[in-house]
Amino acid sequence: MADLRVDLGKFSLKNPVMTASGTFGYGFEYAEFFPLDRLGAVVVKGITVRPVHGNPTPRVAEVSSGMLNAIGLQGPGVDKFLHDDHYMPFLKKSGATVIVNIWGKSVDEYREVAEKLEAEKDGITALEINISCPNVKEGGISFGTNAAKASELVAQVRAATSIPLITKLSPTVSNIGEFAKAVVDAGSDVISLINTIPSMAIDIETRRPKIANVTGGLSGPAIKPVAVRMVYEAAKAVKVPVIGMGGICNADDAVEFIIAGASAIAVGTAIFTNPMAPIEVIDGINSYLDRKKIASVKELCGTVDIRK
Amino acid sequence: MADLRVDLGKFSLKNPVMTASGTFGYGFEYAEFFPLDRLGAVVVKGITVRPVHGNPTPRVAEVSSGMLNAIGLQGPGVDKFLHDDHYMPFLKKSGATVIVNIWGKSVDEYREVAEKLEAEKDGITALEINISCPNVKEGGISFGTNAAKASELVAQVRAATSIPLITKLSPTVSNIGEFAKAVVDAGSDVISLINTIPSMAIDIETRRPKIANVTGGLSGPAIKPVAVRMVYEAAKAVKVPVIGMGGICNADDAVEFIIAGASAIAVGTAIFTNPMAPIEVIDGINSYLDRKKIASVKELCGTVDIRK
Amino acid sequence: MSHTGEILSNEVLKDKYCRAVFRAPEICEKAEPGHFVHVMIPSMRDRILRRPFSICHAGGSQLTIVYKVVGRGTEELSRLKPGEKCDFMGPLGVPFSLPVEDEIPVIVAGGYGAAATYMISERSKNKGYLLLGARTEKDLILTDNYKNNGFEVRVATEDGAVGTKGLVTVLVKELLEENKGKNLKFYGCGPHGMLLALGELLITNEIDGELSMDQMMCCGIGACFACVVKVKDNNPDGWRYARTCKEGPVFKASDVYYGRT
Amino acid sequence: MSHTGEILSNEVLKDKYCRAVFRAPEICEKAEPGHFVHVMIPSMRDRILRRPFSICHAGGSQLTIVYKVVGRGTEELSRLKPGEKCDFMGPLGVPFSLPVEDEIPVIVAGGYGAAATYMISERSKNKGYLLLGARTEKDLILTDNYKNNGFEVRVATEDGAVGTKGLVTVLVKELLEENKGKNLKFYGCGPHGMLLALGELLITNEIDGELSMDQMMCCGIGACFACVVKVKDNNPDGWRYARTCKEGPVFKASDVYYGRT
Ligand SMILES: Cc1cc2nc3c(=O)[nH]c(=O)nc-3n(C[C@H](O)[C@H](O)[C@H](O)COP(=O)(O)OP(=O)(O)OC[C@H]3O[C@@H](n4cnc5c(N)ncnc54)[C@H](O)[C@@H]3O)c2cc1C
Ligand SMILES: Cc1cc2nc3c(=O)[nH]c(=O)nc-3n(C[C@H](O)[C@H](O)[C@H](O)COP(=O)(O)OP(=O)(O)OC[C@H]3O[C@@H](n4cnc5c(N)ncnc54)[C@H](O)[C@@H]3O)c2cc1C
Ligand SMILES: Cc1cc2nc3c(=O)[nH]c(=O)nc-3n(C[C@H](O)[C@H](O)[C@H](O)COP(=O)(O)O)c2cc1C
Ligand SMILES: Cc1cc2nc3c(=O)[nH]c(=O)nc-3n(C[C@H](O)[C@H](O)[C@H](O)COP(=O)(O)O)c2cc1C
Ligand code: FES
Ligand code: FES
Repeated sequence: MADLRVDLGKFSLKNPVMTASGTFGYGFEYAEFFPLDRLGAVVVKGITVRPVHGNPTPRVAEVSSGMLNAIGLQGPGVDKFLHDDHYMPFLKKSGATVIVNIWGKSVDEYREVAEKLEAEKDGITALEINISCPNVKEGGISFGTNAAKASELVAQVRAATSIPLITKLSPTVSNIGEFAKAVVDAGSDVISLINTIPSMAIDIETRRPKIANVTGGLSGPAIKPVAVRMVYEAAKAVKVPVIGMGGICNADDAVEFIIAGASAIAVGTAIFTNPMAPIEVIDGINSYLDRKKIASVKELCGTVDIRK
Repeated sequence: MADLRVDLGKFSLKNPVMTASGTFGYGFEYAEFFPLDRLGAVVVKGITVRPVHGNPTPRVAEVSSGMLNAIGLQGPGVDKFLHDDHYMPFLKKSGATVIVNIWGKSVDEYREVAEKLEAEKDGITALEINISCPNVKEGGISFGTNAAKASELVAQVRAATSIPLITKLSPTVSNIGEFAKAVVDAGSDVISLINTIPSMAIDIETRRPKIANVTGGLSGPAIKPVAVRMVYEAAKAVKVPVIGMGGICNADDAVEFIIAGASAIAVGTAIFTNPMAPIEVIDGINSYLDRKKIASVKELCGTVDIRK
Repeated sequence: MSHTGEILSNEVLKDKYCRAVFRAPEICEKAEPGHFVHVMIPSMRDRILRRPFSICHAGGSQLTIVYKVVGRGTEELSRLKPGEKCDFMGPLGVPFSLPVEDEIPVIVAGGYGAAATYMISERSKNKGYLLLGARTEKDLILTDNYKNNGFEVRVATEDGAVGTKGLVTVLVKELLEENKGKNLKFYGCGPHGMLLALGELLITNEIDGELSMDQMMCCGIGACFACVVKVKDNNPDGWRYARTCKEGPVFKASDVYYGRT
Repeated sequence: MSHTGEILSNEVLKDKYCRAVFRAPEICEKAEPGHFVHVMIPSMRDRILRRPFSICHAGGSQLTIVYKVVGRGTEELSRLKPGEKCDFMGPLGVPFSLPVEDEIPVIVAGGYGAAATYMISERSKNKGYLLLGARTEKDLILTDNYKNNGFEVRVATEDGAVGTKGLVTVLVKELLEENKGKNLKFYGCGPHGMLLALGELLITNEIDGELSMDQMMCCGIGACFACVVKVKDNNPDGWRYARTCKEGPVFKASDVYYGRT
């Protein structure tokens, strides 16, 4: 039994496996599959200051080795999240380590969510700032692709809360390392990546986009090689821990991200295929470490061998 | 039988189906599969001013619904290309419409290649400037992600030749529309996209990158939704014709790109799976148009229906 | 929640409709009319999502689904042979409620909807009607099975080749006319447009009913918000998006939001 | 150039090695020792590249390949049943040249290399030697078949369980010692390191030979430059990258570049 604990600076996790925001609801929905406290952390769907309807349907489409989504951050809003039985109160009871993904249409909205969470931060291990949601036109994309705006956003959220901050980066940038540096300089304790890649699919019979929102974010195995590259580049660029995600389906995929430089990883789209995937990934990482006689998952992080 | 001719501004093609540079060699290699003059155009592998060894092996790796490559532009150099029997002389004899993809490590190198091709331009229908090859560290990526540098490059090549110019864009930018505009303003007659997406895969047994070059470009069905989105955005941004590529395997895929806004398309990685793919795509586009009672492929271009 | 089901038989029922029977005792035990299963079709590999199918019949350990071949997933499903296995999640969703007392069940279905509602005809103590709408004769399925369960079957086809020419709502109107004052309990399953038309018709006639609203699904258990439809709500907009996999697929006709925004 | 081959049989040969026989008359007609076929394995779907396999035997209309199960493709290949079909490109590449006059063929092989060179033992008019290297006994294949073709088989295993303990180059040195002055024609196929060692050894002994250099392939016909190895060249660097699929896989040992840059 290898040591699976990981250290993410201001906090640590019992193992490196989290769920990717938006693919695991609020935890509640998957609690009948496995105890939530087996996970490194539960990352909940993006929380906004007010309730959000989300986008019209169809919101998802299937593509080669992946899917597109434009859910549009439907959700209850932060107040309901904090107080309604099957959101935060349920998570607290479950014993899960909770990371709250937050999202807003403006710096103010982000700050407001952070303030409300700060006020009732008991049971919240970290906030993940989603600066990269490509689906909501009013701002998501501009924070995600403009390092100056992203820095300002992170600085404001930082000022609003003492909860450890993870900034989740968009893959739609030319130089992910620079971007990672910018948000770390602005006060982010950890960075996570990648979010989905803006994409499009068209029904050739109707000539309509397969997603009502026209474009949607690509996730799943199709994006894994892009994600591994970005995690590798980001981890080289910053000293803070990196959480990697994008197409992780099994322990081998997770190990690949860890070798590339991720301290922890998240399982997303694969949960739709196999709700037990996060647990199988935890067990599989352990087996890999045992087989390779590596005592702790920390030793594996960033060990990619690039000598020519 | 629908009218398959397409108009790309300064030149036109008998049908919209080209081969993607680097996946079809110099045409020669596929001539025993089908007559090259059946294609809209043959786009040859990137031609450089001097012969290039290319990268060490492994140069390719397979991933979910795609592959990574870092060939590193191995090739004979422009002089040999123009004069050695089985390059340009062979293509001329074959009756193929020829587009020459060009690449260099500096603006000067690009310009030199263009000058040499200009001097013997008989039989060359267009040049495709590859500003986006992500594999050769000395410059490729910086033209591809810096609109000012790309503009300067295009302007210099423009000054060196009267051959129609296609600029092939990198997908690694935040705003593909702006980028497309910049190169068109600099004198590009057509734009083509997307090139491969920089990616990485690691062998978890050896912890070595699966590509000797560490990173490689992702191509194949995995990138199709990203490519369709970028073609859609680029076609909206510029008035010149757009050539779309990225994961096209069959006629349905090609039709999807055309509906998104591509005037012509290129088949790349799919040729490795099925050498007859380009021909099947031509025939399939024709069948689609006939079935839909559309007289000409031009009518289909950019007809995606995005009313909400 | 996740079970492996071995295929016992998998055959063409009619034209593009197939019937697959699986050994899946745990699911059968809990299955109610309107429940669905979320199926991993092996051999897809480049397609990662499960496919949802209503439970058509659940007897002992044998689970039956009836599916129409419409794309990659259902095509590959149709090629599976006895002995091969699928992974199932289920039974999922909010089921139909069976008729009580003197309620006469009226099932209004289109396409595979006749399979999704079939267990009502098996389990309802009162006999009733199946009003089946289809584009052509080829989309009329299970009519004999319904008849064997004592249901009267009325049919409408758009081309008029069989039954009444036109939409199934014509049959609904006729039936309402015939059965004034009777305690009809309506059940609907079929294309979205048909269900909205049915729901509005019922509401106009001050009758409630239960509609099974099928949408593209990912998770199947309420976590991803892919599968929503509009339902009434007392927020300022008057509606909210409800997840058909968790809060549905069966909704009261009176809860569905028919506004066009 | 592209042909469809129906599987006639597909069975385990030994441990992880399998033998598949296809009906592929067009390929058999042209097949020579060292040629390969480039195979689309159906049912892969999320893996898009073909897989190259040397032709082990081509008799009449029956094409045989012997393959080791090492990953997704070969695993799926091993599951194909008689009657299923694969799409083939081939025969591809530059073949071995058969021994002429009094040349004694000496085949030096590792792993599946013994399959890739097997047609030499079938078609050479002179009998000779198979020097087979393997990690363990499990990797020794086709030895009886070579013997039946009149070849003397000598074996080296790294663990010494069978034959000489050590690398196959030990056997080569012994054989050279024994056969001084004889006209030996060397053929090599196996892991890259083994081939480089063999090539250098031959050159030191002023003998030439033919080496089949296998590399990861995409197109299989010289178009993509994925599959290169270094060969000598009279450019300033002294080497260039040659495509194993088109200019090889068989190269003269004297053409291969052994420099370490
Ligand atoms: C709760 C529920 C119950 C269902 N019950 C049945 C049933 O009993 N019998 C039956 O034949 N079909 C049923 N369906 C529809 C069935 O799920 C789809 O036909 C199937 O998923 C199509 O898969 P495909 O790969 O063959 O098609 P694809 O190639 O994926 O798509 C073909 C068409 O099917 C639609 N579709 C694809 N995936 C889904 C999905 N996950 N949900 C809904 N529509 C989809 C697409 O919009 C497209 O128009 C049900 C759907 C839901 C949501
Ligand atoms: C000209 C040639 C002839 C060959 N002849 C034979 C033969 O007769 N019998 C036999 O068992 N094998 C042969 N091989 C090797 C065979 O092609 C690979 O073992 C096979 O492609 C692996 O596929 P996979 O999906 O099972 O493995 P993967 O999961 O793709 O990879 C497993 C391992 O196989 C290697 N590999 C993968 N693809 C290729 C490829 N296209 N070319 C070379 N290596 C690869 C990878 O580097 C990896 O180490 C030959 C290869 C070449 C180039
Ligand atoms: C349906 C769906 C909803 C998502 N919602 C969110 C979200 O609310 N906030 C967020 O930061 N990321 C969201 N994501 C992105 C994922 O968290 C993850 O970054 C991405 O999907 C890549 O990982 P994967 O390939 O493992 O799914 C969502 C992804 C999917 C598929
Ligand atoms: C092996 C390989 C070599 C390539 N070489 C070149 C090249 O020399 N010049 C270039 O502009 N693009 C090159 N490309 C990119 C393709 O032309 C194309 O833009 C990309 O692969 C996306 O299309 P696809 O998914 O259909 O392959 C290459 C791609 C591959 C797979
Ligand atoms: S399918 Fe995920 S919420 Fe319904
Ligand atoms: S595999 Fe393409 S050149 Fe050899």
